[in-house]
Amino acid sequence: MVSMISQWILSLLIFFPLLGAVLIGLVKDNQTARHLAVAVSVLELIFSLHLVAHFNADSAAMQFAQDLAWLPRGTGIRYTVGVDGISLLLVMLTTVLCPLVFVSSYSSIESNVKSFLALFLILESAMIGALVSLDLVLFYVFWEAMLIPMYFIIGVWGGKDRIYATTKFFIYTVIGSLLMLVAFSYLYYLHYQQNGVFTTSIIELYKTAAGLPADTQLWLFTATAVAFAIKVPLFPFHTWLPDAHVQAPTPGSVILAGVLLKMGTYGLMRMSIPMFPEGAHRAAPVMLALSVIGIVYGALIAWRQTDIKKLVAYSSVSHLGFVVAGLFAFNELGYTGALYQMVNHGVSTGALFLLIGVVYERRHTREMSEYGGLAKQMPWYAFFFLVATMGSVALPGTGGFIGEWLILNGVFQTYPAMATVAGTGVILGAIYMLWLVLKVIWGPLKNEENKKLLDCSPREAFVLATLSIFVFLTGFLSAPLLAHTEPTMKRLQESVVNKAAYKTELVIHGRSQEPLKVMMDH
Amino acid sequence: MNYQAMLAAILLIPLLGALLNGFLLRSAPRVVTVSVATLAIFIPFIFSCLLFFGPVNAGEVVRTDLFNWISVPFQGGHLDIPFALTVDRLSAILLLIITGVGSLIHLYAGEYMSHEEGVYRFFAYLNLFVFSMLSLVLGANMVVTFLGWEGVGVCSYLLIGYWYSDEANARAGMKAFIANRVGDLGFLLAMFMSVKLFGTVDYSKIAAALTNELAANNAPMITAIGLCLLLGVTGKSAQLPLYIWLPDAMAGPTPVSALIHAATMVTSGIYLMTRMSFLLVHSHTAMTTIAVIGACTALFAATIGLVQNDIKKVLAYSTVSQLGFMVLGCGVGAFQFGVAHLMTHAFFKALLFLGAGSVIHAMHHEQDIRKMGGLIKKMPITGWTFVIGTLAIIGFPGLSGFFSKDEILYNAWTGPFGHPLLWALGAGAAACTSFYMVRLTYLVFFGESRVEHAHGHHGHGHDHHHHHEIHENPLAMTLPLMILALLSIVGGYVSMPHAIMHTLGVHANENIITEWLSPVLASAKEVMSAGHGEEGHGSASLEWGLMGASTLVMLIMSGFALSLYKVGPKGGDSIANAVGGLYRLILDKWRIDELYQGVIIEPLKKVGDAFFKFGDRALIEGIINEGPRGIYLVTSVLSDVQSGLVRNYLKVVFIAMVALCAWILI
Amino acid sequence: MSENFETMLSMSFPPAAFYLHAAPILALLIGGLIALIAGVFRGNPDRPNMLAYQIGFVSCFPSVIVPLILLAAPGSFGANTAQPPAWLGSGFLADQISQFTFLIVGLGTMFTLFMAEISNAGRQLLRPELVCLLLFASAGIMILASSGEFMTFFTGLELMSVSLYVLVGYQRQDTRGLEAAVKYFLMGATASAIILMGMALIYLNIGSLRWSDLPALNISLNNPFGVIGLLMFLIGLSFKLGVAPFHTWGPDVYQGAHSTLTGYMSTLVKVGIVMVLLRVLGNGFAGADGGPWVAKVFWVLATLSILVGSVFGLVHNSIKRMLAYSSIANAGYFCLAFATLALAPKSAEARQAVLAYTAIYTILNLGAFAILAWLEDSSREDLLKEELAGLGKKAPFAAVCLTIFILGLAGIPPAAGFFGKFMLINSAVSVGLVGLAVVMVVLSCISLFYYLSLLVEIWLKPATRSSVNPQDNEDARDVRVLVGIVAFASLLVGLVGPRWVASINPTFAREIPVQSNEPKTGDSRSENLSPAVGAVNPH
Amino acid sequence: MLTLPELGLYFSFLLFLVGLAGVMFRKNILFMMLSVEILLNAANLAFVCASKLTGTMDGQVVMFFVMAVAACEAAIGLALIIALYRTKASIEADDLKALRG
Repeated sequence: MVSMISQWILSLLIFFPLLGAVLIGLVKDNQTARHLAVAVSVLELIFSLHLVAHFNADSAAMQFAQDLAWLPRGTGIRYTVGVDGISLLLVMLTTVLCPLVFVSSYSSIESNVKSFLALFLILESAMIGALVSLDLVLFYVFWEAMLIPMYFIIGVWGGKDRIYATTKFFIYTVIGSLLMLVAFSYLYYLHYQQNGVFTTSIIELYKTAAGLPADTQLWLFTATAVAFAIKVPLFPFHTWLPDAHVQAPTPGSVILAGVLLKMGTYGLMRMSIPMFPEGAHRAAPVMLALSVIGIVYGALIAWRQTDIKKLVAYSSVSHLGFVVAGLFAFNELGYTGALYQMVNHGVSTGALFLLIGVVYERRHTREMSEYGGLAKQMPWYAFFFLVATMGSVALPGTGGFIGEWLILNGVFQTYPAMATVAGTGVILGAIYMLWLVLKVIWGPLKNEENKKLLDCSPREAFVLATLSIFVFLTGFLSAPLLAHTEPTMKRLQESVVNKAAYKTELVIHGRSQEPLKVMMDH
Repeated sequence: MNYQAMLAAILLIPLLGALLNGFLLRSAPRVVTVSVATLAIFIPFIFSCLLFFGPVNAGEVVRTDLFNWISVPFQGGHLDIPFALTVDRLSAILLLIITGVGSLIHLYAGEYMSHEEGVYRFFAYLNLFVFSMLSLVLGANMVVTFLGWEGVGVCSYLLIGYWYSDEANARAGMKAFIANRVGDLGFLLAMFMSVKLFGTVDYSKIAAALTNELAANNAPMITAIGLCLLLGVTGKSAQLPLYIWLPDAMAGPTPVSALIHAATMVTSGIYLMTRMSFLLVHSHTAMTTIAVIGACTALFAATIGLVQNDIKKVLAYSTVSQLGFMVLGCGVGAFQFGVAHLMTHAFFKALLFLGAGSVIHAMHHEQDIRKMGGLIKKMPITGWTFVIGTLAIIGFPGLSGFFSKDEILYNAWTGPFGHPLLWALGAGAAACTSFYMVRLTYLVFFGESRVEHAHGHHGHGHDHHHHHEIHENPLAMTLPLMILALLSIVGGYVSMPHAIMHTLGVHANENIITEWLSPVLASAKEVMSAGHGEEGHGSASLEWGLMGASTLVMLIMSGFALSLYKVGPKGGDSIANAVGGLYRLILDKWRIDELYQGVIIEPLKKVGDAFFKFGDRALIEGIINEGPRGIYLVTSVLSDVQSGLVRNYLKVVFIAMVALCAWILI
Repeated sequence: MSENFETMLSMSFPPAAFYLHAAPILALLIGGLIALIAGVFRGNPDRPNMLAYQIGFVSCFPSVIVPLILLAAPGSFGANTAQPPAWLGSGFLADQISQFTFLIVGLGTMFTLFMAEISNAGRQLLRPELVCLLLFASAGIMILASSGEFMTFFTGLELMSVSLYVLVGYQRQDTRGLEAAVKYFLMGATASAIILMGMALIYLNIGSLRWSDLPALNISLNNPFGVIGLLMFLIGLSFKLGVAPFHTWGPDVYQGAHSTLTGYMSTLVKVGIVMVLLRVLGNGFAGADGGPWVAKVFWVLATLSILVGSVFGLVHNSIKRMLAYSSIANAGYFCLAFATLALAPKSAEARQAVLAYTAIYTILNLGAFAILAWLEDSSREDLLKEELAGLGKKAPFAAVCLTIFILGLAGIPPAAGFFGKFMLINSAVSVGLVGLAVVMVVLSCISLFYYLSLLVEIWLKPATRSSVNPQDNEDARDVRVLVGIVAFASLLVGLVGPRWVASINPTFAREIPVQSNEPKTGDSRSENLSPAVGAVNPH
Repeated sequence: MLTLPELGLYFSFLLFLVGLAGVMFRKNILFMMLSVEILLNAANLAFVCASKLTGTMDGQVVMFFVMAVAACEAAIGLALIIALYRTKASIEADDLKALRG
């Protein structure tokens, strides 16, 4: 039974939200639809716990794998899914954030509720799909499929300049992903030339790609890395992010910051680096330089924003700069830190966007100057705000600290000067976040309108409290969490250091199989 | 007895107290809140005593690994960072100070904050602070220490901004946090370097790995670690150039100033340096820099203290100055006296702050010493204990400050990294200290009363039943004063100079503190003596001479201050007028804040604006937006080619056909 | 050498299998005549004629049923799958490519007829002549796609073209339609002449009209007649396909014709032309430097098409015109496959990619134009972009379907278009045309702007006074059902469709079999990739 | 020395160019249509000459087909011109510019 579940669990996780979306289409009443969405996402969370419970933490293999025929056999394009240490944490992050987002959307989304919920469930489906795909084409399909719901979420439920923002978001992302598509396509044929078999299996292509000449690797790396860098977003591809965040409705911002941005770094970690280790080595100084510039640049700009959401958006640019820097440190500290930081950023920035949403719903403004002294009127709100801030500034005891510490430590081992410059991001991060807190939470309660504000409702408090608990849990439970990723990180390091192929295999309910053999069997 | 569990309990009970007060007891009566908070510190104090006099006294090191905190593969092996606590002779001293002085201050604060609403928040923060401070001190590796290091920063941030309704307070908190963060970066980098060099951040493992050979081969790295640690120290222990936050931190409630900004948090830099002494002593550059920074800070802050009129500001600059002494002590290699001064300073500075708090409390938040005077008659306990504190800090012979400060000054001259110039700077600072402390004490407690009877409302949720009569505070506030006064008198005997020891006929090789800390400092000593021949190029006569000189200076400056200010606060005006510009400069704290604002903050803001305007908006957005717009414009023009005329269409076809043929064939 | 002609004469009565394989064409031709005759005897010639419509509809049945049978059971009726049969010399190639085209054209014709029937404006058109012309045009397309030599090809081309000239100008009162018809006629006839001249020159070179003799055509640069002949032939076909810079007629004609017909023209007509190019290029030519220059030509054409299609679409407000430019851009994608075929005529990837993209593109474009026609029904001809504002609220179902089609045309997965484009790009990359693939992909980003601008109007803008108000009547329900089916099909094709297309044997009749994509034993198929020029004896 | 079929071939090229010039430069639709006929006839001539040059009959058969097709085209073209003339009272090609851009 368990092995049966293990075999189908990923497909279930991918398609269950889609089913939910269909069900929501059948429901008449908005409130019922909301409950239904929450129920679906909670069930999804429960399903995903199966992954945690049965994940073999000693293995770097792709577990819970499923490998089915999809496109014509000769094309080698298959429906292959599986999770390893990298994707496990991110899948869990997704399934944890989604129910919270649905709960928060009770008050933030008033119009077209059903469409919103359905789109969001489709988005969840696509996100999980992208995280577990082990086939380039499948990955690409999910990757682009994430785009469409988000396009509408920003475009329909967004703020004043939503159309500009969402179009920009869409076009930015598509330009990048098309480049990635060409790179994949080229790789696909290179594999065919070498082996006489077509395949888009990521696991197989690891072997081919790592053996390519350095120049080819560099080109392919660049094409894929640009696509992912846009999604991250890495300086100088970041300008879509502030617009998208500012215009997106609260749930959209949360999931954008919480999961969608991580897709970029996940892509770098899953594709660009292990596939083209030689190319990655050559590009590493540039990528590091860009991420370090991004850290400082994003932080300085964030400091000077007057729009709360924009501030947090630019802070994401800075934080994600850390993640990318960690990836290109080329040691386990960096990778682990980067992966961990993805999770932490999702939690703390997600919380911040929810917090912004709470006051935005009450006051309909995001100007810092409109607020001030909220601690007096909304003590719980202030508390949650502080917790999220502390998570964001990477205070020891929060997960952010462990992430940033590992990243900076990792970068320092290879590029001490870069790490030192990046380290100033820690100071600047404190400056802009505390500036935000100063202007919003502390100070006198001057504005008359703020004197009538209600503190967090139980529903809001529940969501925020959950995230706050996660902020600290990740700060102390990092060892058990990271234990799941350890073998994967080691493999990654072996592959990158030796500039050799990244080796992994599918584990299909208990037995491990070479994907090629599976292909022949079918 | 299970000392490991006890160790864990010492750390966790304050955390429990904080959580209880912060969440469960939000609406509990004040007395419950205060009792819970005080007990949460007092119980660990008892445990600390047990530890101190039990295994630590016996020379054992108690260590407990609570859980595996960070564990990542690294360079083929593993970088394991357990959440480990350890108590040795160094941390035991701090443990006692933190929990002991902490308990007294909690007791005091319960009364001091009696007019505030919602004190649960205050006590939750305070307990959380103690938790952080304990993890700083007890951490067996740098990361746990760093948890405490930043944790105390946050608590300090929250407590400075406790009265957040005044934006200035919140700003002061923010300033403290950010200045600390700058230092924290140094600490972080030091950690990364030790990971690079030793593959671990555990103090004992680093100590074991650091051989003379390794140090010689990696001299630049060792120096870099030392300097980065120093950066951390300048942040947390308010040294030049990052000291600027500490005076502003006085915006917090006075018990906070006593506990955090005098007795414990600010001294964590000294703790850290002593903890890492085995490494620091390998680098002459780092040690010298530390000493110079310490000496300069001591003098620099003392000069500012000379002219301040706010009772807490004077004490704040005094704290900076005293911390400078401690750093100087560490820098010249006399770590044990740095720690000794840390301890005595914790006693007398906490005493002074609490005394000041007592005055402020009685005066309804009046802090200007020009509006005080003659208070000793109305508040005898506060007054006399304050006088004891003053005598201790200025180094009146026999009191604690005298011993610890003189040992530092003596070592500044003769220590392994000492230099007479350092002594001169220190002595200058000591002279200033005598002046401003006597000035302060005299203006507050003696002479004519200048108390105004109409007070403005100093909000802060203060209730409004006016005590027109200034009177002594209740026992909960005076008891801590008395205990601390006692400690300020006797605390210094642990670091009795050799010369005096010999005179008194104490037959011990070393004074108590040196003896006590010898296991901690053994390797450092070894390195220092290897590097500098026989330790101590001083002699008993030099020691006596220096002692005499500083006592003389102290007496002269005290007398000078008394003679100036016996006419009241205007006494110094003649001198002030004589050196007008300089006076105003010092009164404005050398305008260092303005300098930073102008040289760092504002330019950074401008850079941020420029990045936003020119980088994001103009350049990147320009390309992003104008690109498509350009295409659109060009297309609008080009689409006129599609003129609608068949003839033209056919011409296009023909031309294209000819062009293609020509291209292929030619 | 004139074996073709002689065999044609000697085989005056082809076997029964021929009639089965050619039943779609014959049914359409006969049906068209019957519809015309029925119109003569019944009713007012100026009013919609349901009988003709029904006749037309029924005539399409064979073109759906027969190919389905033949594709599903390739071995039935004694057909040899490895070497498909051909009759009438090479005039009718009964291979699976033909059957595939018959199926698409048959379904497309039915769809067009149906769409005409359920829209008001369409019913106005629905007279016997229209049905007749439509069926004839479809028959022409089928003849085009199944011919294996120049003469049948030209007959089919003209049958199609002449019918279309009339169809475009069919609304006699509408000056725009007439203008479009005249333009189409003048330019189309010129293009036919260019094709003809090209044919003559090729014939001069090889002395045969059969395409299976094309491998004897020396197109190396020292033989200018061969080069110019082939070039003229290809240019003429590019013109009919609407490839830039020979696209100039396209936007005007598409805009002038009724949307139902525009949908037909922009899809099925292209299907026929594409198949011709596939068959011509798939034979390969002689001459050492032959393949590369043909590929170069298509390189340029592809780039120009995608550029023109993407860029010029930006500035227009007329949806039809925008879709016209979109179809030019898509024609550019076809050129990607043609460039591949020029280098590797036997490339199974390229052939399958062409087939798959044909099917997908037809579905998407027909669907989009159907919705457009329906919307125009309740508003006016030639809708502007702004008039779609708020459609998402007013007609959510149609809006969702239109969104699927638009995303498909833009090539965003999981809508169908992605897989078509993916296969095309793959095939191009497989012969080393990486640069072209990058250019195509990058330039097609520009077209995203206008595709997105449509989505913006539909979903993100509130309705204005000028925006369309689709009627909700019985017709609307029919439209919903029909378009819904198409949208679903496009999604289905997007997810599993290429699987089916790839099962089609892309071998031409009268050709050495091309090994299909199915790896029998995982063997290497590298011989398919090598240009097949060597397999042909030079003239 | 060119043989007759070769001469005919080159003449057909000339005719083709004339036809092309006609469709490009004439403004009257009727004349444009006539130019198209010239184009088709040029191709016809080319086919016949090619038939002679290659010694096959296929080209001549094509010629007959093309003549038939040309007749159809002419019929359609004239019908369109008449319809156009009825609605616009003009058969100038330059008047057809409602559809553009």
